[in-house]
Amino acid sequence: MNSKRSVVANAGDKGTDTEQRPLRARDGLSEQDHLEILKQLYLARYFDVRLIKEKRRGRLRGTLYSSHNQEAILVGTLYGLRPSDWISPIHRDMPAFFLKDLRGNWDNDDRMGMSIGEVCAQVWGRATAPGRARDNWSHIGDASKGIICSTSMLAGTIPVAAGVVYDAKLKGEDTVCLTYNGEGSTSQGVFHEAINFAAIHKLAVVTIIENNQWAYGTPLELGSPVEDVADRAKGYDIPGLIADGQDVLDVLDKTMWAVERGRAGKGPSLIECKTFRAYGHGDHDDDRAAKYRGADEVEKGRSRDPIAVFKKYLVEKGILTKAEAKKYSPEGKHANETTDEDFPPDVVDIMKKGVEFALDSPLPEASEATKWVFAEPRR
Amino acid sequence: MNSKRSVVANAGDKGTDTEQRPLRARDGLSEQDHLEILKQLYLARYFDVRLIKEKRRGRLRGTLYSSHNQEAILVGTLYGLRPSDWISPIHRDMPAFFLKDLRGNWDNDDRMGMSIGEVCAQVWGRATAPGRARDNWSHIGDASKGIICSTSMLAGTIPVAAGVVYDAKLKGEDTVCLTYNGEGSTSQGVFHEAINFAAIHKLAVVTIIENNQWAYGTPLELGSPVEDVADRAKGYDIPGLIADGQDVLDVLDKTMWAVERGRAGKGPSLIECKTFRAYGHGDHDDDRAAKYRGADEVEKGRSRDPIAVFKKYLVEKGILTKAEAKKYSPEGKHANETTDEDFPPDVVDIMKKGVEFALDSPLPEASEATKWVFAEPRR
Amino acid sequence: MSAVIAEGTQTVNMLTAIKQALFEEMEREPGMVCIGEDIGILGGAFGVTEGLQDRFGAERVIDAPISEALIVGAAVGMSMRGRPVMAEMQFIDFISCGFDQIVNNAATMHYRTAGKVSLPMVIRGPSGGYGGGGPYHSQQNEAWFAHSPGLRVVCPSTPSDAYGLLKTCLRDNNPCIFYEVKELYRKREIEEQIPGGDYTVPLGKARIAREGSDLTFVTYGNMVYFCLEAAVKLAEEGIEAEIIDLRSLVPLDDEAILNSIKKTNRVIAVNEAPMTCGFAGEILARVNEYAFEYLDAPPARVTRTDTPVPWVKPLELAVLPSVDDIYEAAKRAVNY
Amino acid sequence: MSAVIAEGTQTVNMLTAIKQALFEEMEREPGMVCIGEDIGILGGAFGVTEGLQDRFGAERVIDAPISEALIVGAAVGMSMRGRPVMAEMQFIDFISCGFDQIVNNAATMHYRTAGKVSLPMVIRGPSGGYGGGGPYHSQQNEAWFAHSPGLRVVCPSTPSDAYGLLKTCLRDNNPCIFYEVKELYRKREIEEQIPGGDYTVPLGKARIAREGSDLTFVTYGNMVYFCLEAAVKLAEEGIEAEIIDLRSLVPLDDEAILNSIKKTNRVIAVNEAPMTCGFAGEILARVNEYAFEYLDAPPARVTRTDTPVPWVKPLELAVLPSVDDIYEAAKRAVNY
Ligand SMILES: Cc1ncc(C[n+]2csc(CCOP(=O)(O)OP(=O)(O)O)c2C)c(N)n1
Ligand SMILES: Cc1ncc(C[n+]2csc(CCOP(=O)(O)OP(=O)(O)O)c2C)c(N)n1
Ligand SMILES: [Mg+2]
Ligand SMILES: [Mg+2]
Repeated sequence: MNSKRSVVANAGDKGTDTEQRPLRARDGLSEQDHLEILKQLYLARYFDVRLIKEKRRGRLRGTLYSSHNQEAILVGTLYGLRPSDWISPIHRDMPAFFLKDLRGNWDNDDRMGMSIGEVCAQVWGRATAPGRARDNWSHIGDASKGIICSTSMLAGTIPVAAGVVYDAKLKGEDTVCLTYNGEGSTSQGVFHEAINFAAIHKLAVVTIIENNQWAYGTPLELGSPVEDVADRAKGYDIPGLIADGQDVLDVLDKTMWAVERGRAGKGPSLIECKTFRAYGHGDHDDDRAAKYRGADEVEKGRSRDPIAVFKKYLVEKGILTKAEAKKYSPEGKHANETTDEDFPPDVVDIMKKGVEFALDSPLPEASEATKWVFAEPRR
Repeated sequence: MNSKRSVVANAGDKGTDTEQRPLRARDGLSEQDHLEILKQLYLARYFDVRLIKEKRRGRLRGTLYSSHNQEAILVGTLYGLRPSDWISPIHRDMPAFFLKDLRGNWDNDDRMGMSIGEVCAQVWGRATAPGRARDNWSHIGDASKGIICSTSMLAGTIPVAAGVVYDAKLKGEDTVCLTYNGEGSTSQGVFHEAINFAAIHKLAVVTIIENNQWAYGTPLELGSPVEDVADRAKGYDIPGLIADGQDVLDVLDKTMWAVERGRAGKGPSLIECKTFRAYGHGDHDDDRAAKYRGADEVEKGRSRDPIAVFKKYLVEKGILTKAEAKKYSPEGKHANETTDEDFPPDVVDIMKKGVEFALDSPLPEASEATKWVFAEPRR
Repeated sequence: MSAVIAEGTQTVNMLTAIKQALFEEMEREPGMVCIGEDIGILGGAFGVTEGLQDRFGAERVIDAPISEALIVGAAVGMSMRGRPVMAEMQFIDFISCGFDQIVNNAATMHYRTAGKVSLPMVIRGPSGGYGGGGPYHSQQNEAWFAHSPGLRVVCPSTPSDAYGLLKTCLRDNNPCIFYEVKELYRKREIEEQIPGGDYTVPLGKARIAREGSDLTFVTYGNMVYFCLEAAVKLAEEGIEAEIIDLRSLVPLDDEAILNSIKKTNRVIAVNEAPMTCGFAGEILARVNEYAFEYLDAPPARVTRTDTPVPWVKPLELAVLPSVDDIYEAAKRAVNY
Repeated sequence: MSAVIAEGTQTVNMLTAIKQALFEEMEREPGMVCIGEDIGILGGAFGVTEGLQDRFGAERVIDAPISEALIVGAAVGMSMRGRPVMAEMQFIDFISCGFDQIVNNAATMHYRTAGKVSLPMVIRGPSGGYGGGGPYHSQQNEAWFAHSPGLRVVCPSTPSDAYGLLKTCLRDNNPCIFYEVKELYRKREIEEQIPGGDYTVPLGKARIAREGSDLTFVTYGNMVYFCLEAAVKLAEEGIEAEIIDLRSLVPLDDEAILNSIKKTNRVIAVNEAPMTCGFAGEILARVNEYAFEYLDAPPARVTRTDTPVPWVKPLELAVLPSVDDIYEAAKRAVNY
């Protein structure tokens, strides 16, 4: 089973629409924004690294679907959002839940989401988790925070996103909803039904496809006849952009283009972010993945660490000196090889506080198990 | 609700593939083939006309989904098939069940399907119907006849077609399966799942879309963001052809192109046949349809009767004289306005025998109602 | 084209009662949205939503693509932001195409968010056999949903119950599957006046459709009328059957069932769905649990055979419960 | 990488037994095809199909896209031409995404074609709770399918039953939903030798997992072991429970249930699915119908509460049946 899959190296610019691209979102970023974005990349990485280690030590239940090597997608898609915007992250997107809340100054809007403490509480299965740990890991959400609580069923949040945006539109709001999906999930029927509806009603649903080339043990070419999953967009006459998933600013540019287009009432977009899954599908799959994926493929796929790519850019732009860029260097390292010294202290500290919050939190009580099956009537 | 829908007038040639088109299938037709095709068009029309009248007189149970004005699609798609090929007609395709069995000389192959008597037995709910009338009207099939028995759930036979062709491929057979669908049905999730799979495995599934501009009471633009439903093909990088659904030879050409392509192992195609629904969705909807569709639209949509279009061609080609062409002229007439004199006597006779067979057949017995829930083990 | 009927002045059929409830709730809740196939321009396959789009506009009365999973999922998205949604299945049989979104997403959202998100949504659609619909236009598939915790499951049998329960469900904060027996839509004999005022019917309260002392029929939907007919036959023999019309299956009025059995000591559960794991079986299971000591005869059920619903009349009638089936089950119970 | 074990020479766990059956049937039926997500290159999420693609090739062991409806529909298409098909659901929970194709298409094909078309297909997948899987990796949703006429529904509890029943189902000519309790896949205590020869287990025959005279547990899957544990506790008090492991729910071995109740006069049905309209309820309903006169105590059931299965341990255990729940229900029955 050898493939000619395009990996991140070929990521380019491609869209099915012919509308002119607006100014690049990156042009509006201040120096502080750049540093904030770097910090968020570190934090996303550190969160994952820390959990991988906890998991190895047997301290966590459930499965960890590492977002290692895919962090630029999360940071880049979220950085430009407004508080009123919605998201629906899935299994590989754990950092998204708190990244939505890390305040940048993009567009002078505050954003909102969950605190890192709440997300840690979820991972550790505590009562302070957003859903009191009734479902695992990424299955959390809260309407008041603009986050759809997903089920396990892949692509299942896209119709919900369409409903959220339809609702907002009726209220005269210009809310955008970003849904996250693996390339494998684009084969689900409901993906088609929902994007079709969003296209008909010009709903600002932006479907982010993290094309990491593998869906569990199934390579792209067995899940999709098109190498560029962005081509799925053509069936609906909506833009299908390809972003370099390793380049946070390319992801930001393309996301914000689609987001602003959506806000302007022009409808949904699909953004394929080319990337590569660093480890196994979940932590339980690391050993097998080492067998079903060639070492070459893995090496090549991990060769453009998003932290390295962004740092290089910052140095070129003169925002960081070479020495500053070198100071904290988790890039290119396996999670197990990194130490806290590889990360900025404030990042380590944010996570530390999150974990502390979780560990200080009580477990849910058995007595609440039959609560909240039904809600009280509206009135 | 006014629309800029393309109606049959704009039907053109369009495909997503760049492969060269083979010789036109029509070029291989003998004079006799042409006359046979005309006969089949008459027969399809007469079958429908007769049933419309029976229905009005209250002699039939269930709903009649008229194929009036769409007959060229059925005749054109079926005329070139081989005995080993499969089809899965749906509600609006009743004549397909027996047209598959009317012997033409295309490619010197015999074809097979159901007899018109069996189909009539189905309509009249008799025990001689292929499924002993356990489900209604178009819900009949038989593996031995290469016909998938559909459920009511639209697009639900496409995955089955993929399975049929996969099975044949494994056996080294070059079977093609044609599935029939309305344009409205292309919004079902399973449509996407099945075509995606067929495209991945290069299965000879040819999806015929009868785009008659309306799905029950819903116009095309509320069911699809693309005016040319053929564009759905682009998401799978498969050919999406547009045929003039009023022109039996255009349908034949494009179908046979896709069929031969499929036989050659190059995978599935989608063929959108532009047409227009002559009456209401079903006979129960005729009165309402007259309200929700403008008279102009209906008049325009019915302005190119497939029998007239084909006759004109035959006269131009010198196969029919003008006088011969005029002799039997149901074209352009409402079913209720036609009489048996509008049809060739052999056509009337074929149908007459079919109806007789039905009426001579017994009703299924109540005692068989609980039979065939389960099959006997294979051995 | 108004569906509004002057209060309490005329008798209406069930279809009109449902239409009326929809119009009134759309009026009352300016945020409410309806979504479904052909519900707008056409006014619905059965005409339940006729005039609704004219009155409330195409944004609030959405003609959806033929995409049941989308319809349910979008209803979840809208309702999770507080907007009441009515989602129509053109026939309740097609609910299978949106099944995952219902049982795994809608049903469990409140639970999974520990009460933070509620979904005021009603999925309603025409159901039931006896009309010659065949396997895909005859289903009463309520048991699938009764077995999926987090859903209300409702099936009224009279115009005023349909009216009052639909209102209650639309004002509830939970996803609901609302079965409308299509054979009852236009049934003349059951036309009635809708009580005036802001009439609603509570969930989880059964209705005594007939009082009796000798045995209890527990049923709902169209089967209420079959039981009534059987009861007339039984009465001729001096056997007085009580009929409990459950109206809502989830929540279920266990108390009404228990009270009746205390009196009659015999119970027959009737549903038109297949036997195995159907709701009639659930009634029997519960009766065992809380009324065993009051039983003078084995609790029994009358249901469809475990087959699809065939199209042709003699077969359709052979698999669906008949008045005779019910009558005979009752006789067996009484003669036990 | 062969899964083939020397006949009858070693004990195997349930997962190996199932794998073995698959290998042997693929060998025996050169036409047989397997289709599912990640079953080929990966060898399945749980490794059930490990080595299968190496041995039989990618054409017969298909790595499908994440498209459950396609998987089922394609299996229908292949099997309607006589080809036996095993379709895997990665977790049985995801079967909801292929629901329509199962209940409306596969289940009824034989019926609708008046016996002309048969579908030799088995849909199998890992099921059940107690593993901390949360709402979407813990389901035992067999009742949905037991309520959908035309499907075999099977759930074995021992390696040799899994082996013998999977073979029977693959050789049957009907669509089958085959539940593999994942908590039993690698359970050491239940490892056993697979009988030699062409060993199969018939459908519709229950297994007596324990003989007893005082009450009958009717159950299947993982609950068999919970009942066994409860039986040990009960035995300490001199109460001897008989345990009927149904193995196949459709068809059901009513006779075995009846015979046991004739002896014990008390019955407790146990399933780990939600209570309402679950299979335990179905057992109670049937018991009423054919064993009422033998009952000395109300038939009872022990089930999951009518909730999803929550993730965190204390909550998960609170909603699922426990050995204590079963023990107490038995005591109540005995002390009635
Ligand atoms: C409907 C459904 N089917 C199957 C699964 C099991 N499953 C979980 S993740 C996964 C692979 C997903 O691949 P992809 O969408 O590419 O995302 P990635 O894990 O690569 O980020 C599968 C098959 C599921 N969650 N939902
Ligand atoms: C899954 C599903 N949903 C809804 C229906 C009800 N229904 C039957 S035909 C129809 C309209 C079909 O329109 P189209 O596909 O364009 O075919 P046409 O009738 O125009 O030929 C609808 C909604 C159905 N049969 N199946
Ligand atoms: Mg992937
Ligand atoms: Mg149409």
